[in-house]
Amino acid sequence: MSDEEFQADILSVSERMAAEALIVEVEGYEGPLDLLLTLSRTQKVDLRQISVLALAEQYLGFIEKARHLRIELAADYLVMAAWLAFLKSRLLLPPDPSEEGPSGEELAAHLAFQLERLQAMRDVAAKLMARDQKGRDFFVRGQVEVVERRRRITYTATLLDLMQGYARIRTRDEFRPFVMDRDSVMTLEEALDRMRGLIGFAGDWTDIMSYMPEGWETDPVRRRSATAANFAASLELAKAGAIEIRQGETFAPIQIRRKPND
Amino acid sequence: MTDDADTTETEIEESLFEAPPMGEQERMVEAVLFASAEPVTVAELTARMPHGSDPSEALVHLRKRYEGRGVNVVRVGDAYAIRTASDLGYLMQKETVEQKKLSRAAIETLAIIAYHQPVTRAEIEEIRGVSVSRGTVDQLIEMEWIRFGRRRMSPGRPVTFVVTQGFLDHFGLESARDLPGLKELRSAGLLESRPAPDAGVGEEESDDDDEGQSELFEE
Amino acid sequence: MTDDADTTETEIEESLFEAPPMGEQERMVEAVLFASAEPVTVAELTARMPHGSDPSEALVHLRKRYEGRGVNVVRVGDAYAIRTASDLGYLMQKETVEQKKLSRAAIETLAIIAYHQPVTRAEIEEIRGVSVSRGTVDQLIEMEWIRFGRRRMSPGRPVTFVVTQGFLDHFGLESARDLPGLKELRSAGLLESRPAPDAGVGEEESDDDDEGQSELFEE
Repeated sequence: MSDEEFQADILSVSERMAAEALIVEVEGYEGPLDLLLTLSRTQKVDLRQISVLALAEQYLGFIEKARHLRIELAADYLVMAAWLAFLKSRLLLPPDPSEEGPSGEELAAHLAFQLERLQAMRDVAAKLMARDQKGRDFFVRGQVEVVERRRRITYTATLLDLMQGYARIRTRDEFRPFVMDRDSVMTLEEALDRMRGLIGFAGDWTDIMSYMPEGWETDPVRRRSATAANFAASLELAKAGAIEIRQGETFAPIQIRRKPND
Repeated sequence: MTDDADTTETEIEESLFEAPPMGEQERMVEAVLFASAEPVTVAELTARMPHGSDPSEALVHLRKRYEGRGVNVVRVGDAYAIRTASDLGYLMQKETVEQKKLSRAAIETLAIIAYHQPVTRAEIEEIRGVSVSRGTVDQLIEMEWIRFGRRRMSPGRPVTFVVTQGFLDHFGLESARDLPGLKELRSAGLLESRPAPDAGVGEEESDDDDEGQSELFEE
Repeated sequence: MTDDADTTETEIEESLFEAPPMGEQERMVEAVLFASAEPVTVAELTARMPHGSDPSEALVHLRKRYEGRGVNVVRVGDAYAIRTASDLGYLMQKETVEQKKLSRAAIETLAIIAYHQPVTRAEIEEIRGVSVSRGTVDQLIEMEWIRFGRRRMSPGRPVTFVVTQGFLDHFGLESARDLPGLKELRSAGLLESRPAPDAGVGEEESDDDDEGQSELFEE
């Protein structure tokens, strides 16, 4: 890895600017796959010829830099890093015949496929939006014909009306039609769902705070709710035997990891 | 669609000063009259069309073109509009239909029937917590969104209600089973509230039973 | 231009029993399509026109007649509509509808639904690598560009999403088969649901019914 310069204790102005650029970039990505796709472009080859090994190293280098710069990365970025480190070792080490599961090549091929597919969907999305659009490039009849001859009343309702009507009854008085005020609340269920998904990837002890969903760490209300929910979810998962929890001392970071299988 | 793809530099330059050919002007008038919500005056056409255009002449051509067609270019005061040929007015009966939003009571009744069919009137009232007026059910039957199902084999043999094919067509559903359950409504952001304290019930309708919507009311 | 202005008494009498001449049918289709802002299905045309009419054939003539004109007859799914020629859009500033700005997430989600339909929420998330935010799906449903499709016959029977006729209409597509680049994507294998080699997180329901974007829309 060629990032010795970031190890330096004193950062030069240009390095600080680079660091800031990095922060902006991390925030600009829609998750690790998006970041990987961007990194893959620096290889300047067709996505079909991409070197997944090189890509894994690029990604790990990127994460490493971010760590050095003390940028707080969302959990899914760290999860991806752990997985890519694992993939890298699989790709580099000679295959162990006793080992279960798919080969490094298979995993790499699937990652390449995911990247190619995501890129393809972005391309067609752009093509779609570039098409002529109704109300912008072509137009409908402005004067819909009204003939006052036979007037019949029909009643209509949309699927949304129907579903909301049903929800209104089933949730009785509690129901309020689509409001945003629970936006900043993370429920235990949501936290559990999230953590169950992520914990499978996390290799080693990770700070529970790194499981904060993206965008939630800045707003104090959201941060508080997510922290509480994540903590409660960790307890649940520990109770279920899925993870282990530790804390060095009072007020030290709470760390969790997946319970080793054996 | 673009006809004149390879106009030369000079032609483009000229077109800045010359009016487009009459055939093009006619197309422009046609499109504007079609898309406009109100009859359009010649002055307005002139303002909208490229400099040097002659909408009056284009209108003469266009009116001629639509003579005897299913729609005609007609003069309304000092403006122009495209209108259905008067002899075809009878085809427009469907366009005179007036649409009204279904009442809340009717929507709720319909929703209960869709989610719980076959369901009796008493059951609908139990779920809604209020009585169902005769008019509401009649209205839904008249709209052909619900119909009578099989009679329930319980005392009094009450009739049940089910939704119709017309209902499915209207709401773009393949079957009533494709209606999303509460959980899915919530995750799609269509409702926000928690289930009421008494409602562990609300979630059960990710039905694995293949017949009927739910067994809730089966005896 | 008028073809059959002076039909005789006897001809009118006959027309009570026979379908009207094709020229007349074309006029009728023309009038109905002009009168409606929404696409009209062939079935609806048949229902509105005199018994024995063949709107499909009349449509062939009508489409030809409007080729290259200021307004065109376009196909939208199994329906037809008249729309202004898109090269004349610049004349229509007054009619231009303010387009809701869609987020990148919404645009990508829409594209994934269009190209992979019927597709579940989990599959969309798998492709994008991030979860689909609340509100994104909601917004697309509200715009009437997507709707619920058939439930997937896999564990949990998740709901699927498909695009609507309104989507096709908005983007000037005859059918979902005409999506730009669809063929290339399919031959590159990018529309297959390919399970991850490990039973990794969230991948499991790339179920085996590999219908994908091929046998859709035959409703």
